Formats: sequence, structure tokens, C-alpha cells
Amino acid sequence: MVSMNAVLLISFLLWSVGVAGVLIRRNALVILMCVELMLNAANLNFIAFARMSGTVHGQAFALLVMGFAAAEVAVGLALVVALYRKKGNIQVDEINLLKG
Amino acid sequence: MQKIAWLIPILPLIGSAFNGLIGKKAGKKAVSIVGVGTVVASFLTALWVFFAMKDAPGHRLDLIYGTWMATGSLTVPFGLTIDPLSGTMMLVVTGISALIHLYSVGYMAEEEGYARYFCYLNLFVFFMLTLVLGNSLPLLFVGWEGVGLCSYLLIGYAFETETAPAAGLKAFLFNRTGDMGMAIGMMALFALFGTLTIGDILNQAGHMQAEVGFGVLTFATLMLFVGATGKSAQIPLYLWLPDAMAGPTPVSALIHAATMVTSGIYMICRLAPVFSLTPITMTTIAWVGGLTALLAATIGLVQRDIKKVLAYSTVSQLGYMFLGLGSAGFAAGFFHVFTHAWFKALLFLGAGSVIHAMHHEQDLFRMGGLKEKLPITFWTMLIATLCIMGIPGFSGFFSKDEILYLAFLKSPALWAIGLVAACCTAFYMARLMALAFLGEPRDSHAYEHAHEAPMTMTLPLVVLAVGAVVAGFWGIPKVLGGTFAVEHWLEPALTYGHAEAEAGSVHEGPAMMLMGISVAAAAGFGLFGWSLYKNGTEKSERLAAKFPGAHTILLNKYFLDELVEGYLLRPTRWFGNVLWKLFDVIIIDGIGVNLPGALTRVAGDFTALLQTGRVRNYVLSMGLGVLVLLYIFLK
Amino acid sequence: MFLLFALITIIGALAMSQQKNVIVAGLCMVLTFLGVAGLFLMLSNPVAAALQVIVYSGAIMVLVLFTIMLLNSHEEEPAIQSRPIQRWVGALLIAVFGAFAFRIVMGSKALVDINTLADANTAVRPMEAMNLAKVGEEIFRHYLLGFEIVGLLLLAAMVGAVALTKKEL
Amino acid sequence: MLAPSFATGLWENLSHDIHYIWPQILLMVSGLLMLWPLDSWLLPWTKAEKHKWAIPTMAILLLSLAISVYTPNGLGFSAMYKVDGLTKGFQVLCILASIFAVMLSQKVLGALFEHTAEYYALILFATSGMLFMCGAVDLVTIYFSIELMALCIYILVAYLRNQERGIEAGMKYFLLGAFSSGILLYGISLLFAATGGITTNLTELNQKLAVVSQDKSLLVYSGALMVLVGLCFKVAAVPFHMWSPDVYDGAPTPITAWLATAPKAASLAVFLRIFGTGFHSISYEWEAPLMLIAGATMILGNVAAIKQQSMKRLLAYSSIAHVGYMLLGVLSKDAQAGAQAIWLYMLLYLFMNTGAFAVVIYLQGKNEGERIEDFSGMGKRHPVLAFSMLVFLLSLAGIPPFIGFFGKFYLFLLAVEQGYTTLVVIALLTSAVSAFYYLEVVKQMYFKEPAEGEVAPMDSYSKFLISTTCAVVIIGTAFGPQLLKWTDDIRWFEKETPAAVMEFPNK
Repeated sequence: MVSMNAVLLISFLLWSVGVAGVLIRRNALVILMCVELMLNAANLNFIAFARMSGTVHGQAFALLVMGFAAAEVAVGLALVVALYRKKGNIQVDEINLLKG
Repeated sequence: MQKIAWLIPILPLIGSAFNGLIGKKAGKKAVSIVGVGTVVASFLTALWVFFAMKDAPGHRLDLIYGTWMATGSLTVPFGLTIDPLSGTMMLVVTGISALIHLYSVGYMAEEEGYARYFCYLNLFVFFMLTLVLGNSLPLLFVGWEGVGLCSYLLIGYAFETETAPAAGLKAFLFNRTGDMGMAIGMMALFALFGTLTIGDILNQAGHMQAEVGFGVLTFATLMLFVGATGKSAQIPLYLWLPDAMAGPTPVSALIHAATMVTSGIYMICRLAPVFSLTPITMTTIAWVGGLTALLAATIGLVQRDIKKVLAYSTVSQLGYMFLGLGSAGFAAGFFHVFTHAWFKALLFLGAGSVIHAMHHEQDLFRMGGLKEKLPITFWTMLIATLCIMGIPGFSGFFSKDEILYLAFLKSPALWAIGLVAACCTAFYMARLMALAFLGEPRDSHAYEHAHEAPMTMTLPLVVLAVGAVVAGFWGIPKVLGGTFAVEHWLEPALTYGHAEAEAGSVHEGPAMMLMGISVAAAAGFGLFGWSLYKNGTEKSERLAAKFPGAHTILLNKYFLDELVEGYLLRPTRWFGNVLWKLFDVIIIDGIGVNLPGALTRVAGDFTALLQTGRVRNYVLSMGLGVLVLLYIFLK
Repeated sequence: MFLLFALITIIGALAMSQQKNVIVAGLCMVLTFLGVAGLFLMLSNPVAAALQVIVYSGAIMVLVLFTIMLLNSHEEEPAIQSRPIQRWVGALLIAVFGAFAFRIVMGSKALVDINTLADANTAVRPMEAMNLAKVGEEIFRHYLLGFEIVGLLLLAAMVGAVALTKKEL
Repeated sequence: MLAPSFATGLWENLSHDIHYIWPQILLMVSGLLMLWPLDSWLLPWTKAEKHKWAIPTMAILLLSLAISVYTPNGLGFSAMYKVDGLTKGFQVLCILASIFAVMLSQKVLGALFEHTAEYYALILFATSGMLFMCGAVDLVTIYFSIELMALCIYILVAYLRNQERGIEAGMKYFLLGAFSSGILLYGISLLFAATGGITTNLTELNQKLAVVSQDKSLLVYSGALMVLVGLCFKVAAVPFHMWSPDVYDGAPTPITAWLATAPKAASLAVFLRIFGTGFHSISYEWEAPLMLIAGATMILGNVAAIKQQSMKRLLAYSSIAHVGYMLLGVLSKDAQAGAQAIWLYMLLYLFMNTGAFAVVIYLQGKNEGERIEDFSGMGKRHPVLAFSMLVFLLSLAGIPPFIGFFGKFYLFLLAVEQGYTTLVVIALLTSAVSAFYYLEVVKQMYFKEPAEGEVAPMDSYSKFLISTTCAVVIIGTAFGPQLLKWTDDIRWFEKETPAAVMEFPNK
């Protein structure tokens, strides 16, 4: 027995944890992972509500999101590597050349 | 055939394009010919169109050249309107421009950026004519902002000097502030009437009842008035005008005395049927105008720079015009625009001639005795001075007196303010003339080299002087047996075909008495100023030693001077100085210019502080943004 | 079972976001992904569950962990945050979001139990387990354009990643 | 059994609708071909002559421009993609912006020896993403096309990997962009949930959301809000703008010029799709926040620009402010007029902005142009260039004779008509403030003594760009209002046709 309210609650909590992680973490990689959490939370919603309505729409969307997540991680990691080569670390607080 | 009216604004534009693009290569001669020629041609065309308009039914030509903007609910035609109001203004603008262009040929002869100067000046004429002739508010607005832009460019023309660029920027920003009001007013009118064509708005306004209390219409007209205060240098936006004197003198004469600064008055006259629906706005206009007239006149008493005196005098005269408008005397206000254009342009050009002769010396206290050296300048300026003093027979008298009379009908307090301002005007003008032309030369070196200006400069002076005398006879008040013809002439434009009670033209009761008082006061103060400054103090002392018999009289006179100096002039001067300090230095430079600057700078610093460059702070700001939006949703 | 997976997911996520050691955080992340896959299963969607395991836990996390190793940047973050305000405001934000989530869930009474009945607006269809064929068909029929765009997106990401990381152009 | 018929079904499905997306396909395929390693013998230039990629790139973009204009109107791909006036109009803007970006790139890339096929291919991919955005009418296509564009841009921002600033900017943009995309996607999922898990199609959503029961209104609230936030991030509206000054500052200058126009045009098209028509039935939910955002954007963009010393940052803040004005058009209840106003504004902004950046890039060739002081005395050193810059700046400030005025005028007038008087007052006030910082540059150019240094020669691309844009801004002054009339004839939004879902032959 799965209550939609419960699913919604879990997905929202997952999303909030992702947001919080982006807010408080300083390692670019961890921030990237937290963003993945946010995407996962959305996926949970898609799957659950597709299930509820009995259609496949949401599922297909969720699968495409997975594909997109992979692409995003690839770009993110490439940027992290480039940054690391240039600066020697990946702490986001040290990205501060540009301001004002 | 009247359709060729489009040539009137386009000709100066062609001149401007020529001077701007190939002027430098073409040489000064070609620039002069094109620059002056196009404006003269424009004047001749204007003259022709003017007479065509006079013959047209209803004294009105509506020339539509096509649709300018058309979309959805908004249709703005592209066209010109020539009626008595815009026709007269058009003649004034092209006529005086032509003279001043001619004058500039002599005045600017040795300047480096000759072609650039004429390019800007021609461009200004184009925009001014767009403003005057445009048949829709957007077209008027294009001209409105365009003249501001040209004014900015021309003030900053001499960018080698320290003050000119700053003055240009100040003028532009003050103008922009006003223009914003203008834009808001325009939008409000659009919301109200659903059209931006001036004719349609006035037609609709003719069927409306006067607005009681503070409604949308009052808001709209007040906003338009804010625009007018910016362009026409009224409280609180007047301060750019004295600074604008950093520009070349012909520019001051054309833009900052005769034409651009009167566009605020012109705009209000153009929309007279709308403005007369809103009593609150009208009262505001009258008081702002009256107070500006007084304030500027008192400040004018203590200025030493010849152009600054004239600048404050312009502000003060503009105040008069608004006083007239606010007292429901649209015709009177516009009449003053008309006469003022002549004599103030003349004064400025005269001053320019003096400055030219004195090698760019502008301090009155270092002039003196120039009467012999510059006879033409002296006599023509004297005429203008008599005009602005309001001496009967000269043009200023007719228009000023009509305004004062209407102000009296509106409120005796306004009349009193106007009268005091008139006295101050008479005094400082007499002082200016006496200091510059009479007495001993105070700077003998410059005096030696002073000489009358070339023909291209004196000819405009003479023409303007004739105009200044004649202009007044167009509106001889009824009380003197005239018909105040100007009102009748402008009526189709001002009431827009809707019969209206003639508020200000019925002269009864105190009219004659008021006129007597104001003439006597003006003449008295004029003579007083004249006698006070005619000889300077050294001369009076020497005389006293030579003729002991006359000593008592002179002493008495001196005593009188002292008395007046101590009890009348000094407080007034002090007051003027205080006002000048208060408004110019503290309020405007301090609060008006620097405070917004400082505020925005602080705000800018604050935003820069927020822009830390740290990703997490940015995320936080996004989160907080979401929070605020959530709060709005859920409250 | 549902509760169990839910707990795994949330605890994994929390642990990940608090863990100082990056590698451990990555492993917690895998745990979370597995929990989500379990939730998918509970929603009778084995396809999504399988893909979740393959793509996320399998591909993405391995990639991330590789990068961590490669950069050798698994050192712990300093315990003391340079900007405590950030943390406090962040905490406040999370609290507010949490309250909001609670409100959503409590306010949405109409979201009925999935196994009893679908929403009244929706067509009532038999609740069968989703299968790969159906999803595939859906993707190539209804989601054709989306699929194409995602394909292009992967290509662009690949090109970009290569362009960014190769030493010499 | 299933396989062949499935394949033919797929093919038929594709060929049925493919004519809607020829421009995108052209861009994708040519981008791919550029990356083809065989180019060395296929094409007659060596590695050192890679800059010649610019010419085919521009040719391809021009071709796709032509194709997109002649694409037939209609709805395709299971009601996920629509071609109508809005699509075509904004596609034209995006492609034009990309062409300008390629032209602007020549000088910068040439100086750094960074000419590569990848650079151009990524621009082409990003452009095709934008083209998809312009026509997307389903949250699925909207989301993925946004991400396609964004991913390419992250890389292009960090493209000059030897410059620390560029990589930092790219990293920053990426992290914040991924975060906002998480928000956007979650918002979409909540809206999807609110309809009971039925649809992501904008038209259907609009109908469904209108009748959502009271209990679920919170879902709709938060879903619409998150979508709004995600889009506001893309157009850099306050308070989701923080990335933009830093990224604009750090990115290669041609990319900055591109960022200020093309992605914004595409995102505004999406804005119009979602909020202009899509969520009309729930406009009460997002109207107030959007008003707030628009007001804050206008104020902050203009105020923050005042104290900027760097020209790129100044233009970045000014672009934020311009977006604030354009959001007024999104608020318009008359979507037709709103789309028209925004399109016009964006078109004019495209020219003014590109011109200004071209001048900055020209100065950068001599290692200046970054700071406003670098412009001092330009009126004497390089009168033609200074005059062009004057025209661009005055036009950006919206001073009447120049074309920027008409865009603003029409936008503000529309907003007044729709009753957003307060916002228009704010807009007018802030645009008066904007004169401060634009004129500051003018003051530097004309009223300050020139700095030392000789005049560098101009490359032909810069010459062409500056003269063209300047000519457009000046000549447009005369014809600007006519544009309104022409755009009136464009039917920005076609009438909705019922969503046709293709059936497979074997069903």
C-alpha cells in the first residue's frame, strides 16, 4: 500500500536535502551530487504519478531525465577537472576572481 | 501644395547631415552657406505655409503623411499640424534661428569645431520644429527629447574647459528627469483617451467636464507639468539653466532663451483644453511659475557674470509665462513667449557681442564704458532692456502686464509676487546696462582692444531690436483701446473649436490702476538702478571733493543710497545670496544632484557587496528569492 | 517495504550531504540511488528501477568516484565554516521548505491511495506493471522529439567534455 | 515481428513531422560533420587555417535562417513542437545573434590561436537547442531544449581553458545552472502531479490546471513558482541574476555578447509560451510574483550598473535591466501584443548590444576596452568608432531619436494599457537612471583627453558588424515605427489544433 501523499513527502524531502546540500557544501563535486538528488526527487514524482494515472507519459520523461543527468554529470566533471588543473582544488569558495 | 510643409523641419536636418558628414572637408564657407541657408529656406517655407494656413478654413492645416505606428489599439499618424499656435511658434523658431545662425557665423568664426557646431545647431532646429509641428504626442516627445540631446551636445561643445561637460551632463539629467514626467503624463493621457493624436485628445477633452478633486486627469496634467518644469527650468528643476551658460553664447540665445526653454509653455498651450479641465494643476502651475519668477529675479540681483544675470532673468521670465498659463491666460502666456523670444535673444546676442569685444570677459565689474565702443550693441540692448522692464510702448510691457492682470484676477497674492519680481527685473537689468556700458572702463587693456562686431553679428541685433519693439503691438490690451488681437488669433488653437467662457479678456475695474502701479514700480526701480551704478563709487567721491556745495546733495544721495543699500538692497541681496546658496549649492548640488548620485552609489555599493563572487551566496540569494515569492503566494 | 526504502533514501541523502569525506559521501549517494530504485519497484515500475541502478549507481556514480580518485581531492573539508551565517540561513531555509512540504502533503488530501483508485479526473485503467516495450513505444512515439533532443544533448556534452579536458587543441 | 513494423512506424512518424525541424536538423548535422576527423582531407585547409570554419558556420546559420522563415506553420511530434509566428520570430533572433557571435569571435579567437571546429560546432548545437526552445509547447521539449542550450553554453563560457577567469565563470554558471535546472524540473514534476499524472502539454495543462480541486492548489502554486524560478534564472531576473555579471565578465567577450541576446531571446519565447498562453488559466498564481521580479530586475539592474568600472559588467547589468523591461511584455494579458512588443524590443536590443560589444572587442584587441577609462578620448582618437558607440549607448538608454526608444515606448505603452502603471513608473524612473551610466561612457569618450597609444587597424568582420549595426540603429530610427506595422501582421500564436497522437500502423 503506497500513499501518494507519502511519495510526495519523500520526494520533497529528497529535494530539500539536495537544495540544502547545494547551500552548505563547498566541494564542487558534492554540489554536483546534490543536484543529482534534486533530479532524482523529480523523477520519483514522475514515476509515481504516471503510476497513479496509469499512463506511460511520466515514465518516459523520467527515463529521458536520466539520460540528461548523465550528460550533465559529464560536463560537470569536465569542468571540475579543468578547474582542478588550473587552481589545484575544487572548493567553490575559492572561485572568487569575479565579483562586484 | 501646403503639403510641402514637411520641408520646414527636413531642411535643417539636411543641413545638419551635410555639416556632420562632409562639413569638415567642405570648409568653413560651405558650412556657413549650408548651415544658414537651410534655416533661412526653412523660414521662407514656413512663411509661405503660414499664409496658406491663414487662408485655410478654420485657420488650420492638418497634414497627414501616413501612418507612423499602427498596432492593435494604437494608431499614431505621421503628420504635421499647422494652426495659429504652432504656426506662430514655427515662425518664431525659424526666424530667430535664422538670425542666430547668421550671428554664429561671426561669433564662432575662429572656433575649431565649426562644422560640428553647425551640425548640432541645425539638428536642434530640426527637433524643435518636430516638437512644434508634430501632430501627435509621440512626435512631440521625439522633438522634446531631441532638443534636450542637442542642448547637451551644444553645452558640452567646448569640452576642453572644465565646467562645460559637467554642465551639459547636469542639463541632460535634469531634462531627463522632467522627460520622465512627460512620458508618464503621456501614458496616462493614452490610458484616459485611448489615443495619442493631439487633435483627437483635444476633441474629446472639449466634451468633458472639469475634473473635481484629484483624479487621473489631474495626475496626467501634473506629470506633463513636471516635464514642462524640466524643459522650461522651473522650480525645482531650474538649476541646469544657469549652468548651461557654459555653452557658446549664440546657443544660450537660441536654445536657453528663445526657443527650447519655452517648449514647456508651448506644450501646455498645445494641450490647453486638457489643462483647463484640471483646476488643481492650473493653480499649481500659477504658484510654481510665480515663485520661480520671484526666486530667480532676486538671485539675479547679485550675479556678477553677465550671462548668469541673463540666465536668471530667463528663468524668471519663464516663471511669468507659467504664471500667465496658470491664471488661465494661455494666450497671454504664449504672447509673452512670443515677445520674450525677441528681446531675450537680443539681450543674449548683445551680451555675446560684449563678450566677444572684451575677449571672453564675462564679469560685469570688469567692464564699463563700452557705450562709445559698441554703439549698435548698446542701443539695441537698451531697447531690449526697456522691453523686459515693461516700459509702455515696448513689447514686454504688453505681455507682462496682461499676465499680471490675469494673476490679479486669480489671486492678489500672485499679483504681488509678480510685481516684486518685476521690480527686481527692472533693477538688475538697469544695473547690467549701467555696469557694462556706462562709467569708466574698469579694465583698460581689454577696453582698448574692444571693437564693434562684424556685420553678420550686428545685423541680427538690429533686426531683433526692430522685432522686439514691434512684437508688442500685436496684443494691445483692451483697456488701452486695443483688441488684444493675439487672443483672438490663437483662439481656434487654444479652445479647439469649443466655445469657452473668455476668462481673462474682460478688463474691468482695477485694470488701469494695476497697470499704472506696475509701470511706475518698474520705471522707478529701473531709474534707481541706473543712477546707482551709472558712475561707480569713485566718481561720486571725487565729485564730492570738487564741489562742496553739491556735497550735501550728493551726501544726501549717498545717504539715500546707504539707506537703500542698508535696508533695502542688502537684505534683498542677502536674501538672494541665501536663496542661491540654499537652492543651488545645498539643495540642488547637494541633494538634487549629489544625493541621488550618492544614493545610487550606495545602492550600487550594496549590490556590489551582495555580488560576492561566491557561488554559495548566490545559491542562498536564489533560495531567499524563492522564499519571498512563496510568502507572497501563501499570505 | 515502502517505508524501508523511503528511510534508506532519506538517510542516505542526509548522510551524503553531511559527510565530510567526499568518497564516503559518494558511497552514501549510491545508497540513496538504490533506495530510489527500490521505491520505483514499489511503484510497480521495474523498468525505471533497473535503469536507475544501471545509469545512476552504475554509470554516473562510478564516473564521479573516478574523478574523485583522479583529482585526489578527497581531503576533508575544514570543520569550521568560514561563513557561519551561510549555514544558519541555509538551515532556516531548509526548515521553511520542510514546513512547506508538510503543508503540501497535509493540504493535498485528495491524493488518494494509489492502490485503491486513481484520481477522479483520470481515466481509470487497470493497474498493470509497466514494461519495457510500452515505455520504448512511448518514447519513440510520443516522446520522439524529446528523445532526439536528449540524444543531441549527450553528443554535445561529450564534445564539450572532450574540448574542455584535452590538453592541447 | 514487432521490429520491422516498429521501425517503419517510427520512420513514418518521423517523416511526417520532420519538415518542422529542418533548420535544427541542418544545424545538428553540419555540427557533426565539422567534428568529423576526415575534415583534413575533405576540406582544403590545414590546421593553422581553422579560422576558415567561420565562413561555413555562418553560411549554415544563414541557410537555417532562410529555412526557418519558410517552415510551414503547424503542430507536430505529438503536440510537442509547434511552428507559428512566435517560433519563427524568435528563431530568427537566435540565429541572427549566433551569426553575430561568430563574426565577433574572429578577432578574439584569432589572437589566441583557439580556432577549433568544436567551438563552432558547440555554437551550432546551442543554436539548435534555442530553435527547439522557440517552438516547444510541451514541458518535456521545453526542459530538454533548455538544457541542450545550457550545456553548450557552460562549455563555451569556459572555453578558453587557459584563462582562470573563464573557467571560474563556467564552473559558477554550471553549478548555479544545474541547481536552477533541478528547481525547474521539480516544478514540472509537481505540475505533472497536480494534473494527476496525465500530461505535460501546455494546452492540456492549461485546461487541467484550471479545474484542479482546491486541495491540490498548493501543488499548482509551488509547481508554477518553481517553473517561474527556473526560467527567471535563464533570463537573469532578480534575484536569480547573480550569476550573470560574473559569467559575462569571465566569458570570452563574443560569447558574452551572444549570452546577452540569443539565450535570452529563446528563454523569453519559452516565457511567452508558458506564461503568455500556457498558464493563462492560473495567471492569478504567477502574476504578482512576476510583477515583483520585473520591478526588482529593473531597479537592481540599473542601480548596480552605475558603479561599474568594467565595461563588460556594465553591459551585463544593463542587459539585466533590459530583461526587466521585457518582462512587462510577458505580463501582458494580450499575449499577441506582448509577444510582438518583446520581439521588437529584442530585435532592436540585438543590434544595439552587438554593436556595443563589437566596439569593446575592437578595443580589447589592444588589451583595453575592459575598463570604462579605456574609452577616454575616443572621440578624438577614433571619431567614427566613438560616434557608433555614442549611437549604441544612446539607443540603449532609450533616447528618442534612436531606435531603442521605440521598443521601450511600445512596451511601456502596452503595460499601461494593461494596467501595470506602477511598474511602468518604475521602468521610466530606472530608465532615467540608466542615462547616468551610459552617459558616463559618452563623457569618457568625448569629454576626456585621449590616452596614449596609436589606433589599431580594424579587422573586416568588426568593420562590417559595427557599420551594419550602427546603420540599422540609425536608419531604423526612421523606419522603426513601421516595424510595428509589419509585425502586426505576424500571427504570433496560431489557433490550437487538437493534439494529434500518431498511431502506429500495427496497432
